[in-house]
Amino acid sequence: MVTLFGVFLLTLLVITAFGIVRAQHLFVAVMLSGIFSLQMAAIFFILDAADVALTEAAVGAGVATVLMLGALALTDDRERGPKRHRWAPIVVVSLTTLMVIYATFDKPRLGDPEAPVHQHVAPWYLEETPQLIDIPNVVTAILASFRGYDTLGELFVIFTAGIGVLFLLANPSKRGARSLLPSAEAEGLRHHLVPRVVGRLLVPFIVLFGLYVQFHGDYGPGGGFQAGALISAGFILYALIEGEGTALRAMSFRVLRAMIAGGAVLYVGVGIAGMLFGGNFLDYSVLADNPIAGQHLGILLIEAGVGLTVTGTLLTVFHAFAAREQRR
Amino acid sequence: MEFLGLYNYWVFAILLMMGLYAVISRANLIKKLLGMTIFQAAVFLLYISMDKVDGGTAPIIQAGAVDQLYSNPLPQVLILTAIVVGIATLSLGLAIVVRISETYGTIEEDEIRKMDEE
Amino acid sequence: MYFAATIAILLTMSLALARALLGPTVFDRVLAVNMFGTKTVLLLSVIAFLYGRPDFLDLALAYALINFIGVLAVLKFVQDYMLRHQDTDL
Amino acid sequence: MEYAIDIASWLLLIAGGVFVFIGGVGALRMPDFYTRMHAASLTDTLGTILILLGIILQAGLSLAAIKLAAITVFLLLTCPTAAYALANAARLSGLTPEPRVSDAEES
Repeated sequence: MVTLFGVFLLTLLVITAFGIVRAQHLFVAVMLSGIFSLQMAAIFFILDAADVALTEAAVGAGVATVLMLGALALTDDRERGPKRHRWAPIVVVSLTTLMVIYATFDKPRLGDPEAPVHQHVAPWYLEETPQLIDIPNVVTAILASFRGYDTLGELFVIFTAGIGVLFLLANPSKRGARSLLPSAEAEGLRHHLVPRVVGRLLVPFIVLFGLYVQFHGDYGPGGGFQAGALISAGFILYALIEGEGTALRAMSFRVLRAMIAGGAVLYVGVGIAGMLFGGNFLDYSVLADNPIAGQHLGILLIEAGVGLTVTGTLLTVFHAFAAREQRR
Repeated sequence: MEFLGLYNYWVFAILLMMGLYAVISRANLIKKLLGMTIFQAAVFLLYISMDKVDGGTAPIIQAGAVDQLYSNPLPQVLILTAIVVGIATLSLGLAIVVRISETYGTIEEDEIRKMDEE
Repeated sequence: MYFAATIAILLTMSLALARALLGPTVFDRVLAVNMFGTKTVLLLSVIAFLYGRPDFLDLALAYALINFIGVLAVLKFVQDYMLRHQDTDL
Repeated sequence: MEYAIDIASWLLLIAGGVFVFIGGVGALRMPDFYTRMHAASLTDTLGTILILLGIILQAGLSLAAIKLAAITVFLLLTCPTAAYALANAARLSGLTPEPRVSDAEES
């Protein structure tokens, strides 16, 4: 029965994607991609991937829509250009779709316990995590400990993207005459009483929940990536209701840059500390008296580093877009 | 229900190609980026579909549960990080589009190309 | 009985999606996104119980907390848009 | 006692499902944007409370019940706020609450 729910949601997903591709108005396309992200989160949850669903929820609901709208405000919200019917892309895409669907007939069906993907290292991770690391959430164990190198790489991709956005947007634009707009824009939604009251009430709860997700990641769905997205959503809410200036006074660019760099340094530092104590790079077992306590300490520090960098990057990106908007 | 066992993969194929279509056939740069996110989402769906095990549950080990099956944690780890990396790269792409729009005054690919040729 | 509630939620989701695709104004689509968000919170809560893993309610909680940020961003976008192009409609 | 709680929670779940569905139909069928928003946001709130109460009765006294109560409270706060922001945005952009406006411009 739940499988049927999944099938239903997947069908809705295809319809939504069709809507996104067809929409001429980019604002509409962005709204539809919000729905797309909600559906993805529900499908991930139905497919037993709670951690992934939480990530999609935190990123899709809080950050993605806001960033896309920020970019639309800086560019253009309509798709222009002549509507040509180009047949070549449609033919190519249809043929490729058929080929990929033909290829799927060799795949094991959904949920097959005998599928090759379940035979390789996955059972080992599931069996050894209670002995070697002793935390309930196997996803966090793999993310932070078994495959710590991977996560380090991903973290540096995020780091680089944040730096890139700063390079691209932090300097004033060529046409950057100071705007003549009334100050209402700079103040955000200050004069709207209802969002302001509710928002001020909720910001602490969102940040608190983000911290819970950060530090409860060993026991339930959560970890640094989700927590970073949630906490930055909280600060983005603050910036929306109180205006950019107030938000930047609360957490300035300098602090955000320190967070981006500090998270990455913390991650690498934990790895090097492992080497100094006589283990391998990113081997946490040597960090404390017994290997399991060392693993716990290492995972805690690593997740904290991830959380810092992700929060810093997402907030920097948001502020970079918003500040450029005001400069126009 | 046997015939629905591959439905996830068919949806993956269709989404993948819809994303590709938006990237190759639309001239608008933001639309291309949206197509890229659809493409990405299709890949996420492929990975997460592979982690499901019949009768299993999410890989967070329950205290006291004996012989409980768990879904495969490895694809989840890969996709979890990929989602956040996806939003980071998307924002980088948007930043580039913003700069293009400021320099050329448009975000339509063919108009930009025309300006470059002049 | 969870199934009945889930089916109602799923049907409502498809209705909201229809509204999002039909429009006609852009705000209808924002409304649909918001409806869809609330329905997702409900769906995630019900399915967490259906699966017998109520510790996964964190997800529904996350959506309940941050789903309205998108709509606030829309309000700010429209506000700035109207200041900038006072003559044109969105 | 067990049965009473079960029956109460099933009734709440079904009633919630019905309200949610009615809200969906209203959002699809009403003639213009403001009436659609009215239909969606009101029934949303009631249906949400009913469904979540139904699940709380099933959960009993546990951490899950507290989380569900938190979800209910937060939804009660955020749903009307979102509705306010949306109506405000529509009003700002010049959409007036007359039945004819909605089909005036296809965007």
